[in-house]
Amino acid sequence: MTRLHVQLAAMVAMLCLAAAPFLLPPFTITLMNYIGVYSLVAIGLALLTGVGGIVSFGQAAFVGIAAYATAWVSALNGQSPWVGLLLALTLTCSIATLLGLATLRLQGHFLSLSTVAWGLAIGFLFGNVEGLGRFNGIASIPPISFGSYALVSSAQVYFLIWGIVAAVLWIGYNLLDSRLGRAMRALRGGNTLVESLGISAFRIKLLIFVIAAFLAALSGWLYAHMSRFISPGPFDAGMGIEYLMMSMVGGAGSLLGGVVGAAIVTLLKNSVQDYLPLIAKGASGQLEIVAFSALFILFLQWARQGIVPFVGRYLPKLRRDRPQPAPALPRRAQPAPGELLLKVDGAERRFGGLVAVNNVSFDVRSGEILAVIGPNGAGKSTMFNCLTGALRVNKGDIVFAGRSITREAQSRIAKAGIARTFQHVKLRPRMSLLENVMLGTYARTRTGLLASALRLNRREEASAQFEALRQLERVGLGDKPFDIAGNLPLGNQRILEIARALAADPALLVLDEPAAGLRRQEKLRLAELLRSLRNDHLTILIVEHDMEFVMSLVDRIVVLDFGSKLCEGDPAAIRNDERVQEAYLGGVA
Amino acid sequence: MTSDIAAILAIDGIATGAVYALVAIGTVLIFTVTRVIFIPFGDIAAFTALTLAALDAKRFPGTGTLVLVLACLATLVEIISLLRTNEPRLVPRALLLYLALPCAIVGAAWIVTRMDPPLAVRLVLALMLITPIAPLLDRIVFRPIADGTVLLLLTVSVALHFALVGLGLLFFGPEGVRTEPLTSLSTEIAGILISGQTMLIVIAALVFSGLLYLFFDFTLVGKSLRATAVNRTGSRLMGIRPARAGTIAYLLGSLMAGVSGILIAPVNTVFYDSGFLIGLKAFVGAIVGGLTSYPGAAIGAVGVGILESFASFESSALKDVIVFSLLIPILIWRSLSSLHSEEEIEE
Amino acid sequence: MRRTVSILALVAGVFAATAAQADITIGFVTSLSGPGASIGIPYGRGIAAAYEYKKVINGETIRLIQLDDGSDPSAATRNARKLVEEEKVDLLIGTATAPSTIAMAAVASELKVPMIAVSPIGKLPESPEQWVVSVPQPASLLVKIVADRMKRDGMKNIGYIGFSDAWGDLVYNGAKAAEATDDIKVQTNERYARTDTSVTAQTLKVLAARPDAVLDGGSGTQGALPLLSLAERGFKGKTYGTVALVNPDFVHVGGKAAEGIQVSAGPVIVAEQLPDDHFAKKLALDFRAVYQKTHNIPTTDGFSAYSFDAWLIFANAAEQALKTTKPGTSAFRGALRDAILSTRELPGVHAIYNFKPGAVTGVDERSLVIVRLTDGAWKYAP
Amino acid sequence: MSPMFAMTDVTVCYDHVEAVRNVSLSVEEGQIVTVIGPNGAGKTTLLMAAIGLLASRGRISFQGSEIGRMSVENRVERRLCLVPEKRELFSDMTVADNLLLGSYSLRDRSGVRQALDEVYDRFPRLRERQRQTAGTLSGGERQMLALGRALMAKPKLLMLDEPSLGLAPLIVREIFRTIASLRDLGVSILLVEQNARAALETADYGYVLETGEIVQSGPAKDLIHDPRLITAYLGGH
Repeated sequence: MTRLHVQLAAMVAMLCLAAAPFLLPPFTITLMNYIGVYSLVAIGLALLTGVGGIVSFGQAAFVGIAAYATAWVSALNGQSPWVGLLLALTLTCSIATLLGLATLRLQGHFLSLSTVAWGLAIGFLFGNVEGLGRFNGIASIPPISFGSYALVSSAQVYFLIWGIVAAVLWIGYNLLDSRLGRAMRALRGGNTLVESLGISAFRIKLLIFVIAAFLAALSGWLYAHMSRFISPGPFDAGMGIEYLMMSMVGGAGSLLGGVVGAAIVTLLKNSVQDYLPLIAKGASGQLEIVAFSALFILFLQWARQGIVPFVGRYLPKLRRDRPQPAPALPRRAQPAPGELLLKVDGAERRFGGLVAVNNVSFDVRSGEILAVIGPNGAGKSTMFNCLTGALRVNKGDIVFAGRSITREAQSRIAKAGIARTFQHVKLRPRMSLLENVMLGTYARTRTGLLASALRLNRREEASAQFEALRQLERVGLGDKPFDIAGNLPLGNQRILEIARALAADPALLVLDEPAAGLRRQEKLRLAELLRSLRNDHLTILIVEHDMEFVMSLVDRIVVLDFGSKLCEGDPAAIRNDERVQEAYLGGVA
Repeated sequence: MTSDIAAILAIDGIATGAVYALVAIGTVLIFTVTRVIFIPFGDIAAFTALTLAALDAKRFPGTGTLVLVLACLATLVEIISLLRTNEPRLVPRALLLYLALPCAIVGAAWIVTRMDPPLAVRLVLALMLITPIAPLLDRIVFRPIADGTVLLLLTVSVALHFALVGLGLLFFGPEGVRTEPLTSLSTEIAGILISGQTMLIVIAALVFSGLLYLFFDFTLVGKSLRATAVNRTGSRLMGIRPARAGTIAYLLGSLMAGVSGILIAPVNTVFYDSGFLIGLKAFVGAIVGGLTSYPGAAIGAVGVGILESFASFESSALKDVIVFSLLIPILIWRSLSSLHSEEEIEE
Repeated sequence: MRRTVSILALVAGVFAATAAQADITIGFVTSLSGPGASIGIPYGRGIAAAYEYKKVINGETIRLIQLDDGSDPSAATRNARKLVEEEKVDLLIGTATAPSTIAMAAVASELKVPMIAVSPIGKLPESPEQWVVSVPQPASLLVKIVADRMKRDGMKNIGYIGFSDAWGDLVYNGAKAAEATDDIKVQTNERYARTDTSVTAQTLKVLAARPDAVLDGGSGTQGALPLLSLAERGFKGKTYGTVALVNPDFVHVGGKAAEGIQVSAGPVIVAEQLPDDHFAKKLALDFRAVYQKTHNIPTTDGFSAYSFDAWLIFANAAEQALKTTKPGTSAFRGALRDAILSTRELPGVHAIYNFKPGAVTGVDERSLVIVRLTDGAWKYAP
Repeated sequence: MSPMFAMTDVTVCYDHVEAVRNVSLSVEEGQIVTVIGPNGAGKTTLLMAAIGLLASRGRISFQGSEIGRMSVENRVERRLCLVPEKRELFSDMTVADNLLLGSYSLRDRSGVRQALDEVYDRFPRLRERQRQTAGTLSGGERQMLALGRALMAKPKLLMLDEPSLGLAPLIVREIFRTIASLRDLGVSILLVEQNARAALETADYGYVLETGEIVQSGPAKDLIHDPRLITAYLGGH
């Protein structure tokens, strides 16, 4: 399957949609309107939950804010629904921004729970605010109109709703296929990963949160003018959960899944209502919700990934062309060889009473490979995390390329030119090798939200793709750039992390146990690669246990023990140091 | 607000909070052992009250039918899974545990309802009828997806709640019930009248949380439950069966929810759908304890009760808005205080 | 997306096939689940009894389709559209909660189908023509009658405590409106949710206002909660309420605390105690009999009777409309609407109905009597 | 006499891929048997199948009975224990509780107290840290705890998955010393290791697993001098 096929399929789908009102009975069109309106929220959730990993139970509240805003403007104050749209979008997005600022730093399921909290609180609010019709709601909301042409009937609103849905899908897929989209897709890999690529995880989360709220607002605006009556009910916690169900049924993470999920849930509810009375006469009303919930539970038990990913497995793979040469991305001015690049001065880090790093100082000079070794628990990883900003030192100073990074955020340190790999490999297993490496180019590219959404980023994308391919080739993984990263053996995953780090064009490469779990031959190849990088004047800082690997590769070694620096010197000196022998090597090496 | 009113509100809040606390402790228990945020505990509590009311009215409670239906489903699911793993020799055991045992309880209830039993017997019967529900639901709904993410489990749990509300309406009808008070005693402390029922609620909450604490810290079974919570694979390698640990947790949790249902039934009208808000507020309390600490959950739940009591005095219409809005600062505080331990794990 | 469309086409095909040909088709929506269920279920039973009471009009059989809206206005809207667009109903009747009823009414006006609302809807949807009428006594009238009684009983300061939902709003607004004419003063506006476990705080605030009497704006069983709480705190004043409280579980749960409460209610509630010359007596007894026959339980609430009256109004109008038009056509719907809007002095079990264009309700003070709860039973208190 | 533990023609599928194919191996009473091989050869998969965490085809017998279809818990009750590569400790619980839970599968609780003391004597560091939670331990201490916890179950056959992974050379030596001393207590051991040299130096018998299949086997002292193995895994010093 090629791009052309996909475009063709989209065209056919659009045509079918456009023809629907002329072929299908009116109630089906009414149902499709609901599906379209719900889809918008579900697409937002697919982005927020499936892509970004932020599970929100509160989207119905955003829909409600927008619906009430536009109802207040148009029904109570007699303004045009278009003014209502403006207010709905600005109000919802501002509230989402405030909520996001307050809650998006929360960890794990605390974040989801906070969405339950504000979802419920806002939901209860609708019925209790004076001037919004309280529990009776607001009636007589005018229809949307273009000049004097009012969209009153189902078939008339239909085109507006599905036009918006199609546009949102197009924009959504464009966005996901941009540098911002890749950053969003990386969010589920955890803050440390995202930040290490020079991406501010918080800002990306906020962006994705506001986008989801924006889509919910759009849905709320359409809902208010479609049903022409609103009351608190459709925006309560139950509906928030239903939206989540839609996006999960369709396949969290798939935008199209949002539409499919909305369709399935809506149609399922409708057919449960139609067919249940035939089976259980008399008690059908009570059993509707039971049947619906039971079907939903069964669905989650059997197809957890959702429909679209499930169907996608049986579709032919999208064939992609190898990236073509393109203008190079801008490069960083590298420091002169031998220049002082990194200076750690009296670093100290405590966890409660435990001093993990105690008054450690060392220098790294441009163009050298420096190893940090020491027994387990000596504080190597903590030291590394302090260097890269994942942790803050309690005392001491870290200077990189002449500027103090002691208090800098992780993403800013990454941007300054420190790229790292992880002891426990942090890749996006579902993304291709190429996309994983392209993540590394985030800080070297510029395209903003609007340009990404409208697909105006093609030149820069081509450059980033070509750069990523170049780095893959450099580390020896260039032959299958579109393979899925999760399918690589562990050894190659570590190499892939190095390629990603190189794509950031770093001044200092920080490697955390790169040889762990590698076969002997692979270790030899890795050492070869690192030597060649040194020849290209890249500076490398490495933590490693394998003495053979370290001794034959590095220029200098720093030995840590119980959080303190034991000694420092060239490999030969370290090998013969008695303290090192006693604390660490135990006469093996 | 005078100090008198404040005292009355505080006592009222503590009593409500104690009810939430029992449910909150059950929620924490299930979450730690099975990673399921079991929203339907509120429903279990409400169903207990409705069951007791039916027994009081000498009617056979709908819970009986519910248990029978669930028992049949669970047996079916269990037998299918046994046949799939090629262990037909375990089928008789499954029949005994999942079918015979619940049926025996329902049968006993059916016989006893025709004999006009005293209150104590009715209480025990209500609890016995209610406790199999959650373990059976666990077998039917959660065990097939036990390895899923917390989110998947949570979503299923929410769906299950909706199903239970529907079943509740079917079995108990739309009207609410209120049962006879367990005690008519009351006492006066510092000029404030405190009903025996309120004292009973608080005492029950204290006793049950205390027993649970002892169970977890001083028995091997309790520790094995905690171990399952911390590391499933690890506990299996020790020979601990996660499914059995889950069942024990569900039984204990249902018992807690059941007791809270019995305690609220005389002081408040309970409907088939009263469970949701009870469950949610208990859940807010549980979060105060980070979903892991029992004392934390109990304190949090009582806090929610008191907050709710004062909030409804200030602005009764906005009281739920106030309660749920306050969750956000609590979450931020929890999140910040748990950040530290996450860092430590990284070494 | 293509897939979605094909599924839709399939579903649509099924729908087209099920839209059967019947004589007169009535679409009835009620809340069989959700918070409105305790009212919605009696509505459903009432309509079933009414259907038994009169199945054929002028030789035309009636087809009744019932849908559940789960107390959700969105679902009510969807149901109404489904009934009109798919089942081609001639008339809509529904539903249990005020927001859902308003939502349905908007659809009825848009699609030009007459609708008889069984819940109070306050005001008409904006529409060039009127398509909707409402059966129940408006809350303002319900409260007005109670306020008149309060005045007669010499009450001045009134405490209000009611549900934090649409019903609570309606009763409160009614009481505020009665302040002008009945010379009473509503001192508090306390609210509680139907699912609340305690109203102690609200009760304390009501008591702090030192009212002579308390007006209970709750409904059903949970309407007893403030009465219980007031009794517990030693409130000695009179209590008042509306017909929404009239159900057996309220009496059971309220016990002693609810004793003596006076509510305004439709005459059907105390059918047996009515004087023989009362317009509702015979009809109400007929209704009770047919209800007993249909459901094998006695009727005890006022809600099922609204459905019954809605049916009577429809039957009366249909007789007129059938003279000139055929069911299933837009002409019939129009004629039915005109007939409904020209209903004159039609007795029901709740009221004598007189509809006219521009007014949503068609009842007057004859539709309400005051009943008092005495020894666990509702007693006619003229 | 049949061996105490034997896998015969065992095949394990992982996502439709045969990660282990027709593997047969056996452990005699009181032996240390090692399986060496490169990363991704299927060593961990093999142990997971042996304990029952992964389903397998073929026969697995232990002390004369077929256990291939039994649940993990039933196998553990028969005193077949695994120390997995990821250790799988109860990180939020204390060292003492971790050890105590090691004895969960024992019906006879009388010897538990003594077994605990024995573990503390073997690993004095654990005694010092018995009130600390397992999550706060260093890598070496965690491995000691994992070993100690397995010993609390009084295993007849102990399976160790990469016990030296990620540990400093000094601690690696201590771990292998402990393994050797267990044999003297009569515990049979199935050891999976990447650190081939150390493993073969400790073991009696060795198997080489490559891409899911056994490609070579023999007494450990022979394998260690095999030229092919030296170039592939052992390397020069």
